Amino acid sequence: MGAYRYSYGGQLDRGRPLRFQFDGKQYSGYQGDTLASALLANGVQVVGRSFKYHRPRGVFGMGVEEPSAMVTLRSDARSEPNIRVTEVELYDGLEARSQHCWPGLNFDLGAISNLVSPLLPAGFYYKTFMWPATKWMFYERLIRKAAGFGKSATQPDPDSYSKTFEFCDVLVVGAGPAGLSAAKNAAMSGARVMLLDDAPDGGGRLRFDDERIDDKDADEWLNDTLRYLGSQPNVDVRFRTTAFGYYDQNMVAAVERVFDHLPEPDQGQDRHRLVLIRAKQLVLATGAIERSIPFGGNDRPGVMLASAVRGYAHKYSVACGKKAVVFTNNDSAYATVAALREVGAEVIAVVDSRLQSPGKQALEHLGDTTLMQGSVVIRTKGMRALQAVEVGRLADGENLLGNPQTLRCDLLCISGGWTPSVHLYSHAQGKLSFDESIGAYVPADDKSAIHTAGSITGEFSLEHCLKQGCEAGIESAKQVGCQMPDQPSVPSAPTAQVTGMMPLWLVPQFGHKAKRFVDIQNDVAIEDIELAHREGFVSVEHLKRYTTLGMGTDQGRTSNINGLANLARLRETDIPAVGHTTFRPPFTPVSLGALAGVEFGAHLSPVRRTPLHEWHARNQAHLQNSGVWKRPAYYPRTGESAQDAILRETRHVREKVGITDVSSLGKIDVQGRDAAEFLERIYINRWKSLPIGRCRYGLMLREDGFVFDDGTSTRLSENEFYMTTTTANAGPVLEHMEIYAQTVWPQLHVHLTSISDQWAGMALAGPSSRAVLGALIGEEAASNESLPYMGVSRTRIADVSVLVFRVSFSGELGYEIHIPSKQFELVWETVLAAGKSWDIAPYGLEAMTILRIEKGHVVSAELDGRTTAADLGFERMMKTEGDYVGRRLAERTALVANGRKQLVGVRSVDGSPIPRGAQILAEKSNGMPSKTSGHVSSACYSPHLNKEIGLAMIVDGRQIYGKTMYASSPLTGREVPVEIVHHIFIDPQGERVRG
Amino acid sequence: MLLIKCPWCGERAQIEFTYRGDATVERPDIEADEAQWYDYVYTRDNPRGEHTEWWHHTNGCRKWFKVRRNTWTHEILSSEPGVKKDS
Amino acid sequence: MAKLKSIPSVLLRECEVSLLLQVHGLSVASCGTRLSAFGIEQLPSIGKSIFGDDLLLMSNGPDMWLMQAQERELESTLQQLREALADTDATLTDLSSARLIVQVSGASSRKILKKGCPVDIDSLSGADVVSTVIGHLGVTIHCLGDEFVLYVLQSFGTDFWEWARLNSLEFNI
Amino acid sequence: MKAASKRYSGFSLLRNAISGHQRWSRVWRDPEPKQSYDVVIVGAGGHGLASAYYLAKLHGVKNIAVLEKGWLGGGNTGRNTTIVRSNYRLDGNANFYEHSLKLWEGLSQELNYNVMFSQRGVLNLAHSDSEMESFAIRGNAMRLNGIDAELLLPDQIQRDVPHLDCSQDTRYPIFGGLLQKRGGTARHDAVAWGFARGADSLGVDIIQNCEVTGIRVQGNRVVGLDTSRGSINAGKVGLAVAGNTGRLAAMARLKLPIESHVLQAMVTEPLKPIIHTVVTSGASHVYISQTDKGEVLFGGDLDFYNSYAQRGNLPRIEYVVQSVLTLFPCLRRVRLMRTWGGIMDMSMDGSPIIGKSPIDGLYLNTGWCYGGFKATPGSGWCFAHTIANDKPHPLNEPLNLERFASGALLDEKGSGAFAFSH
Ligand SMILES: Cc1cc2nc3c(=O)[nH]c(=O)nc-3n(C[C@H](O)[C@H](O)[C@H](O)COP(=O)(O)OP(=O)(O)OC[C@H]3O[C@@H](n4cnc5c(N)ncnc54)[C@H](O)[C@@H]3O)c2cc1C
Ligand SMILES: NC(=O)c1ccc[n+]([C@@H]2O[C@H](COP(=O)([O-])OP(=O)(O)OC[C@H]3O[C@@H](n4cnc5c(N)ncnc54)[C@H](O)[C@@H]3O)[C@@H](O)[C@H]2O)c1
Ligand SMILES: Cc1cc2nc3c(=O)[nH]c(=O)nc-3n(C[C@H](O)[C@H](O)[C@H](O)COP(=O)(O)O)c2cc1C
Ligand SMILES: [Zn+2]
Repeated sequence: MGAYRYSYGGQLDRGRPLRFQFDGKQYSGYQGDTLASALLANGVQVVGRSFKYHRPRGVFGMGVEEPSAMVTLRSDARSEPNIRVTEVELYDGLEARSQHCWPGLNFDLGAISNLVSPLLPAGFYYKTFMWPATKWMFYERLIRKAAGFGKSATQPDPDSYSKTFEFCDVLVVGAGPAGLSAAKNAAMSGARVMLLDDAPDGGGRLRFDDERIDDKDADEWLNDTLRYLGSQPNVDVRFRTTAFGYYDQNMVAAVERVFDHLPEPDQGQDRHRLVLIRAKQLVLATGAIERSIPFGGNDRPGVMLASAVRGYAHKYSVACGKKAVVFTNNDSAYATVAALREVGAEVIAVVDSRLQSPGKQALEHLGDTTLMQGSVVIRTKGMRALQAVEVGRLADGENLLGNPQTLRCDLLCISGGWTPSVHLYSHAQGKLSFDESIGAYVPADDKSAIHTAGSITGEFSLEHCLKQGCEAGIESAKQVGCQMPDQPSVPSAPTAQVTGMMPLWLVPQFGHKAKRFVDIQNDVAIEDIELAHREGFVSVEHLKRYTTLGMGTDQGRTSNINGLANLARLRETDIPAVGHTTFRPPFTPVSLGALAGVEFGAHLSPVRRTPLHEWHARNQAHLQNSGVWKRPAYYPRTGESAQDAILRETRHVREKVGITDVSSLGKIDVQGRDAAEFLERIYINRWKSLPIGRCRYGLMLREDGFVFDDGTSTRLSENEFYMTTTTANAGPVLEHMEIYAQTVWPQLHVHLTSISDQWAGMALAGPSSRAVLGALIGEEAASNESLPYMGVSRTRIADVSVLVFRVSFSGELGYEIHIPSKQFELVWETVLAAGKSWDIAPYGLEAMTILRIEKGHVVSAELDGRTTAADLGFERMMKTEGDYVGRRLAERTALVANGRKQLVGVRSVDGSPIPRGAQILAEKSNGMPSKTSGHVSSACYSPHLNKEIGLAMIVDGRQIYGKTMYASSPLTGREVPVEIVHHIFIDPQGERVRG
Repeated sequence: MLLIKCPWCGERAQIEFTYRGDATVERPDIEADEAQWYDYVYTRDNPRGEHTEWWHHTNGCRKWFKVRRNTWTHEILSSEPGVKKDS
Repeated sequence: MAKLKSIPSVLLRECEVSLLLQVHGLSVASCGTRLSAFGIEQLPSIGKSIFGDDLLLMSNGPDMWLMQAQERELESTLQQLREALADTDATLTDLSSARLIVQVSGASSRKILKKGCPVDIDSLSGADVVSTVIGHLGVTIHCLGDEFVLYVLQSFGTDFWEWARLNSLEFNI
Repeated sequence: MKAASKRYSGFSLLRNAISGHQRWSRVWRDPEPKQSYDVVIVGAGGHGLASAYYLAKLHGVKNIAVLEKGWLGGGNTGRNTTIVRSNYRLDGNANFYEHSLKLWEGLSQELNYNVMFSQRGVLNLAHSDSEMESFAIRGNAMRLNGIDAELLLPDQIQRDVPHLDCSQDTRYPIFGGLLQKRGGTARHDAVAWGFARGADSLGVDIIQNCEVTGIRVQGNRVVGLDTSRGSINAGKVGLAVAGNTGRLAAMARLKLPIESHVLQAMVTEPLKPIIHTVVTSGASHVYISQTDKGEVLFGGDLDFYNSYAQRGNLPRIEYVVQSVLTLFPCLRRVRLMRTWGGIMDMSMDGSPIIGKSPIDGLYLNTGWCYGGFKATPGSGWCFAHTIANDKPHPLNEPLNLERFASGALLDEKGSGAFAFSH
């Protein structure tokens, strides 16, 4: 299938043909193909367009290094932009589309930018688009039209993702020859081993090269080793799994692509899985990647990495061209000659920049193909795709000798040498050193828990890769205390005889000045690097950012080193002096879905629900977020608007009796011989004097002297307090108290336990609340004498042991009944039943808010972290002696000075509503900037007073009761005169709550 | 993800813990100068290198303890209980 | 890859207990044999558990234990314990309503826990107790061989089930 | 070289294209450090460079150096999410940041360098009634301070940001938002480069690869600096070293209310632009924009531990991504391309410090927390004024160091003296 597919060979399942579409056109391939191999087999040369100049781009590599053959895969909600065709396993019905071109791939109007490319050198946008000043937004719109490669889906992805935490003794990343021998040896020692590889099968380069191990075809060794590893219970092998980042303390993050090789995941299965692996020892055997050579027109479709061409031939039986030229500076590309021959292609010449002859094996591969030593490809020729190359002879490594020769070909296989994949090692802050012999950075040394093996170390012979793998496996097993059997498994391979690589960072130009690309994704050419250098962007980091070299989706895998080398050349220094840019996770791009797992959307963060959640829902409550909780806001009756319901509920409490769920309050059990002393130091007010069976309002500060939290706490027995906190601060208050109990005053005997989940609570409030309580626990027990204001009673309701507190947030006669949460609904229903005769009704947060504003109770809107106790009028609660948290810094000048904002009430003078979030002004602003005197923290319509009221924080507010100011809201264009009043609007003497 | 060593529970994932910063500052006596209190609450050595800091095993044993950690390499050097019980 | 069997490989079941207490400040010196009437002769070390007479004592931190019983009556047991521990440093807090308790069993029980817990689940064996997180929720895990009992805050119960639902689809529950 | 020939314009681009771009000159020189300077600024981030620029341009100071331990713009200036806004509630912050925003509005022309300041609007989402209420307080305060602000309802938001999930079926449904239309983004590198070019052309020596290793103080007066390239005498020294403030302060034996923390940011692969507004959400602490190259760029909270490593950990990345997908569910198949970190100078009240230090002649510019990029021109402007006059400008008067001791804090979040909580 496909004109470029050889009739036999390769590691394909020829019995399973697959159909796929590219840009709407039907093609076919085989099970085992990648999209790249299938496109190449079908002779598709142009696959995409480059970023800036929209130049045509074909397949260049064969794996993660691919810089430019990117497509949009799948469709609709599953469409995925920027997918490298080299990484896509073919499946039946696959759909791919070209991207970043309009109207189409072959005729792309964006290519105009190629014609005006002289006007668009690196960083051109910094120098222009500035006139007229107001027009940038217009230019920017045009620039954004040209931005980006593919399009994201616009619908939510139907697939699911998950995460798992794994632990092992030895983690091996990369299942090439080095990684496999490391894993095998570590496994033999009995250590818990994990082996990951990006590819769908193990083997690394062994799948693409023709190699021998232990005197047999390497495939045999490969299959034996995979079989062995697969059968060991202490080994976990995962393919299609990319280790994308190294994190502290040997944690490797990987993503397993469970179902990308099929059209869609099986029912219930996840598409990708984030695998977080904590490894005691890590072996990096991530291999090396071949790199490009900067010569004229090196971006033309038909120019490919020699290793990729070899791989397509060997694994997929695809000839990437019919007539090929190989251009190299090292021995490795010679194998491509043999590989191409195997699939029926003609190789007309090997152009080798070196003057020395290659090593023995290379010459064997060469056979009778013409070898042009000391020569280079100067430029490519062709229309869209390659038609010929011009070859010249190098005089001295820099200048050309004589006239170039043109060779007609449709494929150019290049090898500029190999660059080790040191990414993960570098994420681990591992130091790199420059190895002159291979012209690349390699790990400087192994770290205590990180070993490197194979071509990542710059050691490219199979023999050494295998050996290093064994050593790393044995060493890491030893480090975790596992015993190796007497006979480690050390496979052997023929000793390679190679001639050294010749650095070839730039090919001189001859006549025609075709662009010599460094980064073919972002269209960064040698002249851009020269311009950057000329303009002073001589640091590698400046070079990268000014030219965007290596900033594309491939992160410059095949190009960065060429950029560095050319910068070194221009700076007249060596590459190590220039340094390198920073390797950052992810190793290859990772789907956001995989990083998020199941925790997004409705599951972004956990929700706390009260034990009555279902009851509220059944009773039509409107549930809303309140911190981490879901709480009922109001309970609309049929035909009632939200506002109606809220006002009805408010009136109901003031006039009859209401009941509300306050289970979300923070509750802390404080026990121990020093519990009272401890509270004395946590709160600003006194606790030791509190009698058993009584509760008290308490206020606590942060150590910086500002108010932290408030709540009522109760002395249940001599050494036992039942503390409540605000809903939002339940966790922080407990942590705060723990730090003091454990580290500041450890000598105090006090034990703290969160009981927020143990106890649920309801507030029973309103003039009839005592009658309802009486019906539940007996009139005598509910009387003012037995249960006075701020009194507490332990009693039973519905045969459940409960706590009844005589406290009130609403300002009405009221009680809080706390009940073990599993019995809460039973007691709630019992109270409702008992209250029927008094027309009891539930009320929600909204009514509670109005009730508390009427009563002048403060909540987080007032306790906003900037208020002092005195700002709220609580200065008399503050003890004047002894230690308590926050006391000392509450005495600072700015906290006690005049001119602070104080809590007051505000009342609309003309009866119009007080705008929410209004600022307080002394004079009307009439829309002009004005100095504010404070702000309205909460406001509402008070049905009880039939007035528009609010609480406000106003500069020296307590001294200006009676004054009229303006509640100003430029956001809504409203400005309302308000009178400054005391913040308690109803029952200032507390007769209702005490009565 | 950091691997924090709780003196009681052993090495655990960072997501079980809450951080609280510099553990070398000591809470002064209540009668001490305001300047000392200012230092305690506000100023920090903030070193690049070894740093002693409070961590709380919030989703674990709920103990506060001190960790010595390198702020440059993130290497964890040691950890110890917050304060000995009998101090 | 083998075709997935259609039998569920994880079973999650809510457990009822009659009593769950947080105990602080027990010490060998002060408590010695005071708990022997409850069948508890020695205190488990941190991260371990022991069974007494219908009483399970799990250490979930230094100086901290969770005590659980299936049958014992709450209030009377609490009373007996209070008496037994009177004049010691120990304190008791009733948490019988505070936790959702879920038993996880089946061949894939470890697999599902690994999807949320950042601890080495494979290394847990019988009698181990570990407090950690599952998803974003705090959890105490009691390992009973291939079965696990999870203690999650009651108010996060619904969320826990939601987490479990999302993460168990692949096990075909 | 004549100033005119160095000017950038469409015309100069055309002229240079004809000569194959061979004639462009260096954007900044690479001078050797002199023995002595009147003013030395430590740190060639945006703030240091802007300070030098305004010192030379507005205050006539001649002999200025900016010392940089690495490459200019390589600190937080080169690694931030580039959001520019002035939507503050407290006067001390609002007036300062608004001044800065006004400078942004003319910056490309001022510098003759396109910093791509794009006023595409910054939208803060509210996820509850109480958040709407506090946005109203903030928005009203802004308006009364002469700053633009609008309160939007969900349907208006949905219209402006089409792919945002405005449904109820999410953890934090959107109740509305506070929009500052004049806010937006700028190209981070261009800001550093533009100020560097401007300062250089006014004679400022920008000395890269020159790490300050000591601060010399005689009596109570700063007299010079030790550097990796020798000693340098200085009449006045301004520190603008962001996350490294603690280390520099220690050289002068100062202990400051500053902690260094790592903050991460990340980009997806470049996509055709679909998000044209800067969207931020407090409930999940995330901020998102899409750059002019097409990457979706976002960041979130700190990693929450002191750090000098410019790299963070995965839990933060996971949570930030979860938050992004919560707001933009259509991005789940989009892929993350690169993540990185920066070292943040977190102050104890979340607001910056620009002003004098207890040592004569030593000035502090620090405490920028999440938001110092937007301050860049304003910070340089005020810092230059403070250094030149040995006295703060009224705009940075409230941003003094003494406020921590006195309690006159600028704590926008009200979260207290915990550097990481702001
Ligand atoms: C991930 C991230 C996202 C952010 N997002 C935003 C945002 O959206 N909007 C916003 O307004 N702000 C944001 N910020 C904050 C903003 O980036 C910074 O506050 C601002 O850029 C700081 O500028 P600077 O000039 O003070 O510091 P930097 O740019 O860090 O410059 C300080 C310089 O000092 C140098 N230096 C340090 N020590 C020495 C020494 N001993 N000798 C010589 N030189 C030294 C450093 O090398 C560095 O170049 C973000 C920050 C980060 C890290
Ligand atoms: N002749 C030459 O010049 C030359 C140069 C380089 C390599 N080679 C040959 O290549 C082989 C090198 O063996 P090796 O084992 O070192 O490397 P390899 O390239 O064979 O295997 C590396 C494996 O690691 C995987 N990998 C890389 N990064 C990964 C990540 N982050 N996550 C998951 N998987 C990842 C790759 O998919 C690959 O399968 C030898 O056969 C060697 O002779 C030859
Ligand atoms: C606004 C912005 C956009 C970025 N876009 C890209 C990008 O498109 N490609 C890329 O590789 N990196 C991008 N980066 C990240 C940089 O490559 C780099 O990681 C960052 O500046 C931090 O520097 P460092 O990684 O060298 O420490 C971007 C950074 C910023 C601040
Ligand atoms: Zn612990």
